[in-house]
Amino acid sequence: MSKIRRTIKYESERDGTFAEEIMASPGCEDLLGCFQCGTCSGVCPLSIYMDHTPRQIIYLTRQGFKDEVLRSNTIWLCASCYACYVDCPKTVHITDVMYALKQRAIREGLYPSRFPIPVLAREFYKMVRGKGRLTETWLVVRLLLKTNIFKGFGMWRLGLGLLRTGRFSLAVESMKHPEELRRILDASPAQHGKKEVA
Amino acid sequence: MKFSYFPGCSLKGMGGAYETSLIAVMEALSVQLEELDDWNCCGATAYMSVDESKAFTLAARNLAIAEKKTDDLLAPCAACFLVLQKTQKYIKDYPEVGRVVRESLRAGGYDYAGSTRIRHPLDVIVNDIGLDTIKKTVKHPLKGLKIAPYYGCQVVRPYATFDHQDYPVTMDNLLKALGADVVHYPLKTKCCGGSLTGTLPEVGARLSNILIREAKRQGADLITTLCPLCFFNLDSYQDKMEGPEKITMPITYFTQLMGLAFGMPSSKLGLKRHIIPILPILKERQVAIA
Amino acid sequence: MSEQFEPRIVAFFCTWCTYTAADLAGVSRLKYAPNIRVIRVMCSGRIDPQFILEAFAHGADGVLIGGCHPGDCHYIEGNYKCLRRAHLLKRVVQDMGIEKERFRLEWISAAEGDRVKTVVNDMVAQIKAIGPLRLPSRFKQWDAEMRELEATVNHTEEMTHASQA
Amino acid sequence: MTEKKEEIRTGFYICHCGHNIGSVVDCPAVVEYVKGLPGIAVSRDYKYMCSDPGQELIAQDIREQKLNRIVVASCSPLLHEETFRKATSMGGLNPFYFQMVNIREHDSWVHTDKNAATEKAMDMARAAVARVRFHRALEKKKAPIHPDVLIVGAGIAGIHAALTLANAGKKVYLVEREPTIGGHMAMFDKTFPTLDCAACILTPKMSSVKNHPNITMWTYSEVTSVDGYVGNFTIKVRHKPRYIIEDLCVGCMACIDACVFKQKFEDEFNQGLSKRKPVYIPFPQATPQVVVIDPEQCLKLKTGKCKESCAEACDRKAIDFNQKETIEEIKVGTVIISTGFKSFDAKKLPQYGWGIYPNVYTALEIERLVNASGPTGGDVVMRDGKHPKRIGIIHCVGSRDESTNKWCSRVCCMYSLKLAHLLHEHSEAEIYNFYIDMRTPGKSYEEFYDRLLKEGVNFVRGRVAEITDWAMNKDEEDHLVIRVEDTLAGFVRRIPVDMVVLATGLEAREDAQDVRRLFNIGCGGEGFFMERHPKLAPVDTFTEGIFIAGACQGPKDIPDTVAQAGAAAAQCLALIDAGAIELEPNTAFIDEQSCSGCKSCISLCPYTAITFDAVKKKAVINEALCKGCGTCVGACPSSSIIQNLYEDDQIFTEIEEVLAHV
Amino acid sequence: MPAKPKVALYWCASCGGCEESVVDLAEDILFVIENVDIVYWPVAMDFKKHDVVAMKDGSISACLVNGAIRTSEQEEMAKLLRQKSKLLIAYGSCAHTGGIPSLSNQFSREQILKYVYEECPSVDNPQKARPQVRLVENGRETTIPAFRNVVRALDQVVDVDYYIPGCPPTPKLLKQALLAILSGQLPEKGTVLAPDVALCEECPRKDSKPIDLAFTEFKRPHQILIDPEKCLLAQGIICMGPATRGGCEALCTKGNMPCTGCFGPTSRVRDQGAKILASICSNIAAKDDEGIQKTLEGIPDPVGTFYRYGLAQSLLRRRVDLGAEPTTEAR
Repeated sequence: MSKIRRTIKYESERDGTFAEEIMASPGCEDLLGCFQCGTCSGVCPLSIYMDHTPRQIIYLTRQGFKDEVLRSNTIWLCASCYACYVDCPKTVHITDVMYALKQRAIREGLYPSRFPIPVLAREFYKMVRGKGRLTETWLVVRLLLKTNIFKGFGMWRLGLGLLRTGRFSLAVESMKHPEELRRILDASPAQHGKKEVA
Repeated sequence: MKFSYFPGCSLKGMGGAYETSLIAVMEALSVQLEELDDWNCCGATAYMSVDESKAFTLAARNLAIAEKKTDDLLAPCAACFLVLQKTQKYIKDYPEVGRVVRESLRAGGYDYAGSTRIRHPLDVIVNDIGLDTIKKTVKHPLKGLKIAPYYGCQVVRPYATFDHQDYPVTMDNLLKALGADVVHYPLKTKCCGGSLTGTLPEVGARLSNILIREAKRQGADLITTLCPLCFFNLDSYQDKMEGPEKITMPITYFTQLMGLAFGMPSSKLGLKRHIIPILPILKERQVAIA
Repeated sequence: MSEQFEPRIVAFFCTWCTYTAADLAGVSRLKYAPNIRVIRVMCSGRIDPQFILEAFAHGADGVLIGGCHPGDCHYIEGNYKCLRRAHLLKRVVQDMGIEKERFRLEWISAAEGDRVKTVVNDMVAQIKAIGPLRLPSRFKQWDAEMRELEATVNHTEEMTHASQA
Repeated sequence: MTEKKEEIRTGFYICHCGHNIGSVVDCPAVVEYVKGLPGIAVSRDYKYMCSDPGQELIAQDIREQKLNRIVVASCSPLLHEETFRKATSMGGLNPFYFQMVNIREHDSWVHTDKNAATEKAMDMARAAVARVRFHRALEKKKAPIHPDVLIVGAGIAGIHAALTLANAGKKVYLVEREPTIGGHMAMFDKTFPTLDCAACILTPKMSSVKNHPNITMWTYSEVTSVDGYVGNFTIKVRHKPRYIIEDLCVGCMACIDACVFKQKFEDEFNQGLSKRKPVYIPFPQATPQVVVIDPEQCLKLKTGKCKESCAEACDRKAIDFNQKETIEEIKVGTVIISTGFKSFDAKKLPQYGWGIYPNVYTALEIERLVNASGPTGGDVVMRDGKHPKRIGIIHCVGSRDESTNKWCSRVCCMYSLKLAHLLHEHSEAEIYNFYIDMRTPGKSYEEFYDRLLKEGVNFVRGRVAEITDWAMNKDEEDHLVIRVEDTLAGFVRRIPVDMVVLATGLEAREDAQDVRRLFNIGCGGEGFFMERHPKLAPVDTFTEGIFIAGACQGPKDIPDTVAQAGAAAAQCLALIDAGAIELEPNTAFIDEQSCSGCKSCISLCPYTAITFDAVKKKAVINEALCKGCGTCVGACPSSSIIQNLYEDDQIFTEIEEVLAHV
Repeated sequence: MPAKPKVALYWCASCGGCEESVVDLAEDILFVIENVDIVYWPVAMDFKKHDVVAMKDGSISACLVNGAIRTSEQEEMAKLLRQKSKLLIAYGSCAHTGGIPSLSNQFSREQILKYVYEECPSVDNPQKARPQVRLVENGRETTIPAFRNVVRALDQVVDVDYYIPGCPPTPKLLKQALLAILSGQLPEKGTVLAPDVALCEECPRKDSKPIDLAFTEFKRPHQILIDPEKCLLAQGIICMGPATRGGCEALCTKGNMPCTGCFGPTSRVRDQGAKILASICSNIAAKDDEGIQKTLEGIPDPVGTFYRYGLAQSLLRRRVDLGAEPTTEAR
């Protein structure tokens, strides 16, 4: 039998400005309109894996339970399929809220470090910054190096299949002038004045 | 008809068959595609997870290049299509986003007014070129081939307006025009797992598997897609499929099927670049292959 | 100027649609910028182009006309007459050096309380961005040149007749 | 233009409206400010100016302080202008020496910055004080009220209003577009919460309408034009040909039996769940009991070739294939519009599968399906011929949704409970209700919910994500699967069912905009007709003499509809019995001396109130026809037209003064 | 026999037509000379400013000033004549409402000087010399009047008693005005001495004007062959008649040309241009933006058309984004 846990929440555990901060991100302004119908969770293909359903995440955000929200696996399981976004009867752009929460979690260093999804996001981010384009194969390799997802992942078989069909190329894709892109990206202010992650 | 063409990283990588077949089909329909000069990655879903203003700036650089050429911009990859549209919309709707993006672009000597029209080839083929022209171009109708039309998520929603977001029919109509049988496919806009197949395969691959299993249940011979990531997910993880009986389900791009129906040689359509081979089912259904 | 520029906007609203919409905005407790002064007319067709020029000449930084949507006029077609005048008046006003943002015609139905808020806030923001018009002070500034004469030529007291403006 | 210059003595009153104004606008400061304006004799604030003592204050000041102009700064003139004009005349002054300043709706309620709001109040007060100097004494005109009433739409609202008026001895024209009166209520099976049968309570009223000597009932007819104004409307009504001579037909239905067609056309009354012939009676108790022929379907009318067995079968020779539409003109003094609602089109939400999966039904379809006189005689048998063992009822379909309709349709919770009960009663199936919030505010409504809970109906709190036929396991094979987050449990559920019922919401009819234009009334953003005031004038419109009742004003259930119909009838009666109505004197007139006869104004008047006097060569305004829009005034190139209450000088002064900042 | 009333005439920024119009009195000029003493009329008689300065204040019974006020000299003379005259009368459109010269209120002083002294195709001025208000050369000082930023109507500079409108006023109006002055039967101060009804009243084409104009296009007089009988507006030609004070006896429309508005508005109107705009636009047939815009393309220059004689007295007076440059400093 698992340990009995005390679940009461005190007002002091709430972050009074959290909802407002999230709502400041583009697309998130209707957050407070949510009337908890659960459509988002119902249409979400991944809600069945989430520790909090999307509806609960919206509610917890609104109530300022920042820690619960940012430590939740929900935001990292969101695959950006936008099903909740289009079906929400109150035009809460849930996908955008998830993005805002992901950014916030990365900034606060709250994501699980060996959890591969945020790592992928960061590796992707760095690769594009460097070359201007993405080479999928190298992204996978980097991802493998950073996490320990070898086990239970028959990557070698897939790799062979891709090689056979001529889709596994180790040539690095790049723009002609990635330095120009870097210049533009550097001109763009890092979010909320925080240091750039990459 | 002429378009600026934004291939995106996937079509230059694992989605090569999509690019090959798209270019071949568009040529057959006398649509000129001109690849955007020194384009960069759209940022996909990953960039937005890290920094949203840089993500918008990244995508907007492509839009700015396209705007100078004044042609509409064709983006075949679902993720690119969505990200470019989203970027354009948010630059317009959120003045602060627009200001930051424009300011950053200026560092590269770009100016972006926001007028680029971003189109998906499916929309262009069905709504601009029209099914009548398609029907006329068909040489070998795909008779007897039962197809599950799979749209995935990011082409039909949330910003595209050319079809219903939960119940699209554009590709159904196109496939019918090619002579194929379209099966009832209630999962046509469900998520394939996206990048989760790579990061959390037990979660991501399961979604792809559900899609394949249901297509089989509905009697489909193959699934057709319009997104390189969907294609990859559906095609690559079938050996991981759980369940009592082993199912294999060939996956194609819709442009490959168009090419087949137009009588193009399989070499021009990248038909060999599938993990689940596609030729056997075509032979079985007696689809003529040039 | 130490104080922030607060535009003065004169609005002419028709009773049936836009004035009612502004009432609805009130009943709904929507909050918008306090810079407008509404003058009620029965129909946007009553709005004489002179009113707009008069408002500018007396210090308005912007003039807003609100009427019923095309086809919805309580008096059948008054709003079309307003629209036709507004088209040419816009040109006149711009030819006379008044920025186009300062003169705006909006169709706002009685149900669109939120639109009153959006339009007013938007207009206030736009005019804040281009700055004050304040014609009376410009008139004064122009007429200051007539004082040059007083400074250079001898004259008696009763000779000075103030100009009209 | 006044002959002798009178001394202006203005009284200014500012209302605190409790805290509504007073908490944002500094009323005492405005009072002090106004004291310094020219012509002010009295400047006061008061807690509630519209109260009796507030009004008396004005009247008393006029008498004692010899005031000759009054300005009140309070709420919207659309609310209380009449009140204060009355107070002005109570004091012995012409009521039009009054001007109102709207510092509530246009100021205290919409601004938060107290200084800015107070400054705005001062500006507007200054403008009104200056404007009122130019006011003149005016007389209100009276328009007589024609005693006949037109009622458009004969659902329960129109029927109830018609009977109320007719019983009061007034002549009523009741116009209905469909071949029968009765509206939606006639389609319902039972009514909540009492579960009495809709037909049992409606049909007696329908036959009373038919037989009432004071009611002219025109079915299959539509209003095509409306002219005139309160008290004096001229209405044109188009009678569509039913190809039956109504006076001869007795409803024996011999013609229907004789028609060469098999039943093959969709029966609208049964929501397409059954078929009918081209010649038909909508339902057994249809009123009038007269058949109608659909010209789009009838072989004779479409092709001219038919053996006309129907005409042969009619021994009263009531069938007339040569009937043409006719237009009838009537005069009425007042109008009630009761055109009802439209059910949300479930096709717009393909994720709920209506039109895709045969066993998905709308609520209205179920009303017919469970109805003893419906297509199956009340047997709950599905389109695939099976009887359902498990049924899901989805609430809020096309309601409370920004992408379809934002509003709550008010009746769906209750009718869903009713249908849950009826379906269970008829089929013994297990019932699931999926709801977002359960809304049962009405007499005995909550008790009905309680009853259903105890009857064992499953209630799942969650808005259904989709209804689909893909199966995850054996249980789900060959079923419809409802996917929903059970928000109370906090996880997603998949529930296989046999039948789905969509509780579609209520929306405005497609042609509401046309009707609105026809009668010159307003529609809210949702498309329902707009009442003059949401609380104080719920059945009035912005056009005098035209009233609204029932679901055309917004979603409502039968009790509320009937109550509103009674209210609208009472409003008509009040006007008719008063015999005449006072009109706002804001008409325009031409200053004959100044008019050059340029004719610019003549065609601008939509009411043809302006004509050209060929002898004097000047334009003339017929004040009886003028409605006071002022368009001609705005357009007169030599400013020779004057509009009462909106004179050039009054408006110019207002403009100058709102801008004359301190 | 009492002394004859003294009359003065003066000419400011105008074309000279008003002066001509006095001569147009023809034989009636004799009546004038018989009944009044002309004490100052620079165009016809040799008086100088110092002669006027020497007169007693208020000693001139009536002074007719024509022309708008553009220069410091005109300003000075207006003030001087005001001081010396019992009645100051604005004579003609320019003095009355600013006239044609006030159309230049659409341009800045610098734009005008630059054009006139540098850019005008007929000018040869390689040094780009400009007139100087004050020039000292060889110890001698020369001054010329300062060129103001704004063109003004007479009453925007000095108090005016009466107005005689027109470009130029008709002899009939002048004669009526003189008779009124001589007889002392004058209306309220500030009155325009012409009928207060718009021109259509006396236009011979009035009867041919249709009740429903429904404009679909506008044309300029040179673009069509004008029907000499029919109302000009009915032919799509902008005629200012409906918004212009009558009294000219419809000279232009009788001459097959549209009224251009020289008599100014009627007394109840504050802005003549706005009112003709209101009247004409209201009668456009189109209801949609595009159609309305297309119809209005026929009015390429609304300011020049509607304010041809009255920009100085219009509500906006002058292009509002123009500043005020110093005018008396040497450049």
